[in-house]
Amino acid sequence: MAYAHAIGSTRYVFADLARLLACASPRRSGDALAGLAAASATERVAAQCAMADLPLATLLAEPVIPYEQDEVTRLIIDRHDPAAFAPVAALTVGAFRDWLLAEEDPAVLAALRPGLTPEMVAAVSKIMRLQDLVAVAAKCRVTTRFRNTIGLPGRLSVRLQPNHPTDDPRGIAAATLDGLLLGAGDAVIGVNPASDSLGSTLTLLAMLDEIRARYDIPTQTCVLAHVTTSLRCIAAGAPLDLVFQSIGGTEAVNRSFGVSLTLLAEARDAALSLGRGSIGTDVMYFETGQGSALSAGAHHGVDQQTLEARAYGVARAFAPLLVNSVVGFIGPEYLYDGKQILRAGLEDHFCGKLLGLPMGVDVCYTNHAEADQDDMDALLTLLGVAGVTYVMGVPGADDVMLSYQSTSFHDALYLRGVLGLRPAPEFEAWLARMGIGGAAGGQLPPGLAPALIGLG
Amino acid sequence: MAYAHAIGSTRYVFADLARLLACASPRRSGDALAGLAAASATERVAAQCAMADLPLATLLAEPVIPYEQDEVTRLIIDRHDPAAFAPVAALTVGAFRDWLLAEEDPAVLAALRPGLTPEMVAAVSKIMRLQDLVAVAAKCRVTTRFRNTIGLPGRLSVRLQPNHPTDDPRGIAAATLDGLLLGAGDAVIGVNPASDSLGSTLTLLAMLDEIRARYDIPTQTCVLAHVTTSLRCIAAGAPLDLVFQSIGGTEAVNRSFGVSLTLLAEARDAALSLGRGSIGTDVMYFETGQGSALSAGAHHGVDQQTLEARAYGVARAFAPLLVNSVVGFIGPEYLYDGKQILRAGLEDHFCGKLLGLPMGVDVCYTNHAEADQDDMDALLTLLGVAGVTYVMGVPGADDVMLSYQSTSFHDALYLRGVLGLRPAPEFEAWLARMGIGGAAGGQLPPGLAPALIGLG
Amino acid sequence: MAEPPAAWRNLRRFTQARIALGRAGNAVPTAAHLAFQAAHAGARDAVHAALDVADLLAGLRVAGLPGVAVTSAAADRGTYLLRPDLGRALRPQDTAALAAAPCPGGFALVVCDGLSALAAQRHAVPLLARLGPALRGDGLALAPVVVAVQGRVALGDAIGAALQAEAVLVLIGERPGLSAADSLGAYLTWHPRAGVSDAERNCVSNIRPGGVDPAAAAAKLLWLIRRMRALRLTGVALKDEQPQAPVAIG
Amino acid sequence: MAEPPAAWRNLRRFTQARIALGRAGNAVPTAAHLAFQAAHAGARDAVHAALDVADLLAGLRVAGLPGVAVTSAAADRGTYLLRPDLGRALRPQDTAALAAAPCPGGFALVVCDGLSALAAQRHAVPLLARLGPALRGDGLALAPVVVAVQGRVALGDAIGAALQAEAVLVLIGERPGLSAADSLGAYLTWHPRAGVSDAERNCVSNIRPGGVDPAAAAAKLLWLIRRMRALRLTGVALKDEQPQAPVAIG
Ligand code: B12
Ligand code: B12
Repeated sequence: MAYAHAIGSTRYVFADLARLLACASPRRSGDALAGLAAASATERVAAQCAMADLPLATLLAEPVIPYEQDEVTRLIIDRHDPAAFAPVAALTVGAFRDWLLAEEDPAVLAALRPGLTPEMVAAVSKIMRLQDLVAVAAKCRVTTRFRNTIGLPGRLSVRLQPNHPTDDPRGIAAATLDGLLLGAGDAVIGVNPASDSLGSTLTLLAMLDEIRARYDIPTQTCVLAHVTTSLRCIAAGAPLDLVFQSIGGTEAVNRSFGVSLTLLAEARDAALSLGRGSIGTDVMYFETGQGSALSAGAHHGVDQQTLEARAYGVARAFAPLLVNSVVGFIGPEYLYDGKQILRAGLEDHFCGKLLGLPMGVDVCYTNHAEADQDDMDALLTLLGVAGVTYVMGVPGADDVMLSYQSTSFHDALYLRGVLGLRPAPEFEAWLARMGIGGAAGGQLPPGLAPALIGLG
Repeated sequence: MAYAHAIGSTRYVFADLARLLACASPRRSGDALAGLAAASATERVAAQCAMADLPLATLLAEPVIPYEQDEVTRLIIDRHDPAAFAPVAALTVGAFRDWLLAEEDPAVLAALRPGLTPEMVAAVSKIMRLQDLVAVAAKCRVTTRFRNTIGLPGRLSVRLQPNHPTDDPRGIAAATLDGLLLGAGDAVIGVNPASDSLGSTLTLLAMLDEIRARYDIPTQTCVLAHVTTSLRCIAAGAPLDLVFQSIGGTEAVNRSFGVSLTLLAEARDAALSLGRGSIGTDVMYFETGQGSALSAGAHHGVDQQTLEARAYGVARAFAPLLVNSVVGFIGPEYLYDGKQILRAGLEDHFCGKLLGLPMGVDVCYTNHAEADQDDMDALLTLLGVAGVTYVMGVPGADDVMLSYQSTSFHDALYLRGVLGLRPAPEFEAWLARMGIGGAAGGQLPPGLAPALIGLG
Repeated sequence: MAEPPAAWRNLRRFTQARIALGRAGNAVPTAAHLAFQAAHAGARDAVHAALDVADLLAGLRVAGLPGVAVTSAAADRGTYLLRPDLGRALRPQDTAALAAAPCPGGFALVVCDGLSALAAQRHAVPLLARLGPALRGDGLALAPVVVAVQGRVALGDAIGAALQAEAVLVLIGERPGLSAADSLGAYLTWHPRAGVSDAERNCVSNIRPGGVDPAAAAAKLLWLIRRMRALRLTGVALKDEQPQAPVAIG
Repeated sequence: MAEPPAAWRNLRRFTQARIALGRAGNAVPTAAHLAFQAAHAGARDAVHAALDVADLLAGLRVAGLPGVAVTSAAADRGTYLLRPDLGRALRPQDTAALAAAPCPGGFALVVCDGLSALAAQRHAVPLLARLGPALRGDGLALAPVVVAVQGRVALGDAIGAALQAEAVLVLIGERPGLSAADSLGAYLTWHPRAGVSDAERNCVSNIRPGGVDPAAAAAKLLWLIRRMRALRLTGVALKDEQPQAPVAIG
């Protein structure tokens, strides 16, 4: 079906829902690359006006990718809960924005989740200003558990990301200790392995588990290998806490990542079978990012932000402990500069939270993008106000293996400092027990002696 | 004296202090227009490194504009207090940054003010990231008083800006009431007059005072006419609370504005003579903005951000109730886009606060700049975290007389909402008394009946 | 509450400002938000609209005011926006042409696109059609109206100097706003020459329907010009004391 | 504390990561902050460095590997950064040239600037000088090395297809980082053709001094290529199970 809206004497027509969603999206390089972006600012506003008038229910009735063609569409539609949807079922997208801004009870927002589809949250995000994305996300509470409690109000967790270009266990251990001493690591201690080697992955899993045990840290560890590698490690009896996987918003992009819904379910079952969580059973860790589907030629003419929301539709089917958008990581062909990264980061966080996910954001940029540390400070601070669940902690903000800049341990301290945020409660107690964050003196806390983890 | 720093095999030389300050400035169109900007990112970093190594005291010893040529330089140097400067007198600019970030006691920061010069705070701001500008400013407390208390911790005030293209008193009254009903007006109810007419200024002064009296609002009013017009109004016996004036950072730019230090002192004395403040005697309101000196050919080869800090040096000599930078107002030839406006807004706020001023920021942009509402939301939120004293409140963010976009009454509510900030205490009590902000119902609070101010 | 109570909405009749918008939480409701976005897109386009110089000259001619066209040293809109210095300078050939037909001791009139070609296009002729004859009636010698593109206010100084005029009045498009994209500003400068500061000018602003209408603006400018000639200066020392009908309020 | 205690600083010997930086309040101290800024300026320049194709071809020749040069459909760096689709496509004349001298069933080698010309310039020849002879020893027919500018990983698919090769190895410059601007990636693809997905490739990354040195990378790739030929596939189904020396920790 076609949609239209007139501005002044010009009537703008949008051939179908996908086209309308794309034209209503704030400007970004990826949609231009895909040939989907609005041609002018006025056309964009026209699309936003048409979008505002669209009944929310249409987004359920007219899937942007056909049910028959795509298992992600099927997942979204099959799991939609009409009873939960009822409170907003009669609203237009524009009225839904007003409703979200006016609603003050987090419980009401939470109850809505099973009734919302990714397309609905993407649509409403497109007619929101940054401040709307912040204000509504700040009202969403999502809490998850494995060995600690993530996502409580007033808390900010940090993924400790101690990567090393050769996966050297001592290098990774040193960076891990650095992060712990700066209060990071309550979301997860998670290493991106440089190599895809099974042997090296097993070594890292054992080493991380040993650090955690030696220092007695109430957190979880993860090696962010491909899910098939993680399955092999589980089979080999490795001490694996969380299964990681990059996912996207279409069946085809997931195929290009070598995964499917079936494979993810299998991996989750395998991880659950290990029973390693002490206070919870949220065992999955997902990463997403606008642009991946287009890059894989798997976007079906749908804009990248709507597809990103669909990736959250995938994630929420697997009760993840952590989800994050790697927003500035994929490159300038999808998000050109600091402005586009900032907007996308807040959209992603908003969409994920509204759908009920424990959303973190990798506040980051690459050196081929038009962005810098100031842009990151802006996004980081805005996300803090929006109640982001966790951010990355990379030594000095420079990932020496992935070659991009993310947030540092210090950045997380800044954010906790200016906004009065605290770590996950179990981790906070551990930090206090270890004597981290108190008067520093000239000594490391004895409980964190480097020798304990083989860094004599 | 020349300054230099090598990066890799290239040695970058900066002919003098003004050149060093300019090259160390983050990129902005105005410095490029003036021919003062660093030629490359690497040259900029080299200047920042040389700046970091510079003793703070050099910035006092080597004025960027000669003492003999400029009354602003004389003001800065004559009022410098070496005793207050002592705690940081031995530091370099780089060490001063570290000191500012580490110091946790607001009283220590406040005690330093008379020892700091505008050039010192400008210099250190140039080697700071956005997060540093936020974190340090958030530790500065500046409180001022006239009929209420502005700048207390945890508070955010709003200038109500009810402009009208023909200065129509009823139009202005209607916009004022709109703002009051949305909780704005505790910083000042301040009208920019469209015309420079003495008669019209007198009319507006009388009308604003009447609204204030009828509704019994604990706030102050202002017509932002030229200081010479305000002097005429005082002489004519008008009920004038605050004297407004645009100021800049050199004697010559002030001359182009038709003002001098002597004239400002005279105006302050005249306003004080009226004795209208109920709880305080802070009677001056100043506006500033990067680029004005360059525009007037009055910049002496000094970069616009350093000159902006010097404008604060002027302001603080007159114990103002309010100061604000109109950061995005002057135009893209000085601050090109959202990114440059964002950075400059936080620099201005930081410099003003560190020097002890009650800094507000006009979070705004013009339609010939590359900026939009999202950029404003970002700056507004960051300023909120940085503890901005006040922001503007313009109906629907659209100033129908000045033709630019500033923050709306709603924007201020957003910021108070997400950060838990409250209005000035006296005004907060008045809002409660009037029944504003409570359950709205279908009625206006009777104490605010439009008929009371002639809008029957 | 999305919609405010009627007594609040009724305030809208007093001003075009965006008042009584209602609330969605703390935010502006969707309809008002999108109306704002549309206005922003329109205002951005208005900045880039070009002045139809021929049409303007024709209009002036009809009003009995001959005109000549010049271009500032800013070659295009992109340059104009970033280089106010160029927008204040005449191209050498234009300086020469103006200097070749001076109007010593006369009064120079300039119409300039500034930031809104629309404003100059719409309101300059109606204003000058009233002001021109009045000035002539006062015995002033009027130089041909100079229609300038890509100009700033201070371009009038260069023009006035080249014409050897006693004073110059620059009508210039003000920055387009969301609610009016065609607002005209008028700047009056005694003794135009290089290096005049803004403290030495007077300004009448917001000339447009809904603002100061061209007739009122012409009357105001006539008052200011007469006073200027009496005092032999413009700027902060020349105060607008034109008597006004008192407006009652309260 | 600006400087952390010695036991903390000592950790630096285990990694090049920016650890033990100390603190200024919650922030990184000035020196570390500015070092970071300088590295950022350098890395941004590295993105724009150009590949010296002639020099690279000469190096390959010395290593006994003849080469040919091609350019992707992305005409310049600006286009390259925004148009990955063009970086994955050959220009028609290059496709024709390669197809004119095919290597049916052989093994294609591609060296590509990618995001770091420096990486390709420095590490491709040392790596191929080891890998090439080993592959020949395994009996593989090597096509001439294709040196490609403005290329993406999937450009190898087009090259491999044009050459009718059984498999293709693309050595490509990885995005420059603050601590290393010359990191090389190696992507191995069985049965190259249009539409191969990344799930059907294997990758060896971080090839550089301080990362995986070219000799180790060559050994790893040799292992993967042998396994690929045994399984007749690449991608997630081909796991790197090359035995490794166990590293003790704890
Ligand atoms: C950007 C990136 C991504 C992006 C891809 C962006 C896009 N355009 O679609 C995202 C976030 C989606 C991603 C996902 C994954 N990535 Co990745 N990625 C990178 C990164 C940082 C840069 C790639 C690059 O610039 N290449 C060079 C440019 C010039 O060429 P290009 O044609 O644009 O690049 C293509 C390939 O790099 C490809 N790609 C990206 N990742 C991977 C991973 C594998 C195994 C393969 C075969 C291809 C591939 O995506 C690009 C577009 O097609 C590299 C590390 C690095 N510094 O190079 C890791 C890297 C290649 N990825 C890695 C991994 C493990 C993955 C995942 C398998 C993680 C997971 N568990 O799901 C997934 C799935 C990859 C897949 N099969 O598609 C590893 C590979 C390790 C190894 N030795 O095999 C690397 C080395 C990083 C790391 N050490 O963790 N990745
Ligand atoms: C930008 C601006 C400023 C900027 C100037 C920026 C710069 N480049 O230096 C700043 C913030 C510094 C400023 C200061 C003041 N301004 Co002012 N300003 C404007 C604004 C919004 C736009 C100007 C514009 O775009 N002009 C058109 C472009 C194309 O030409 P331009 O050559 O770039 O513009 C020049 C002039 O506009 C001049 N200028 C700016 N303000 C004023 C004021 C007066 C009285 C004069 C003669 C010239 C002048 O500055 C520009 C550079 O030289 C106008 C309102 C409007 N919408 O037009 C108000 C406006 C012109 N300013 C006004 C006023 C009152 C002032 C102040 C006197 C306020 C005060 N109490 O100190 C000061 C001092 C002015 C002076 N003598 O220099 C009034 C004039 C009222 C009147 N009828 O006289 C206006 C109409 C706004 C208002 N109603 O409040 N202003």
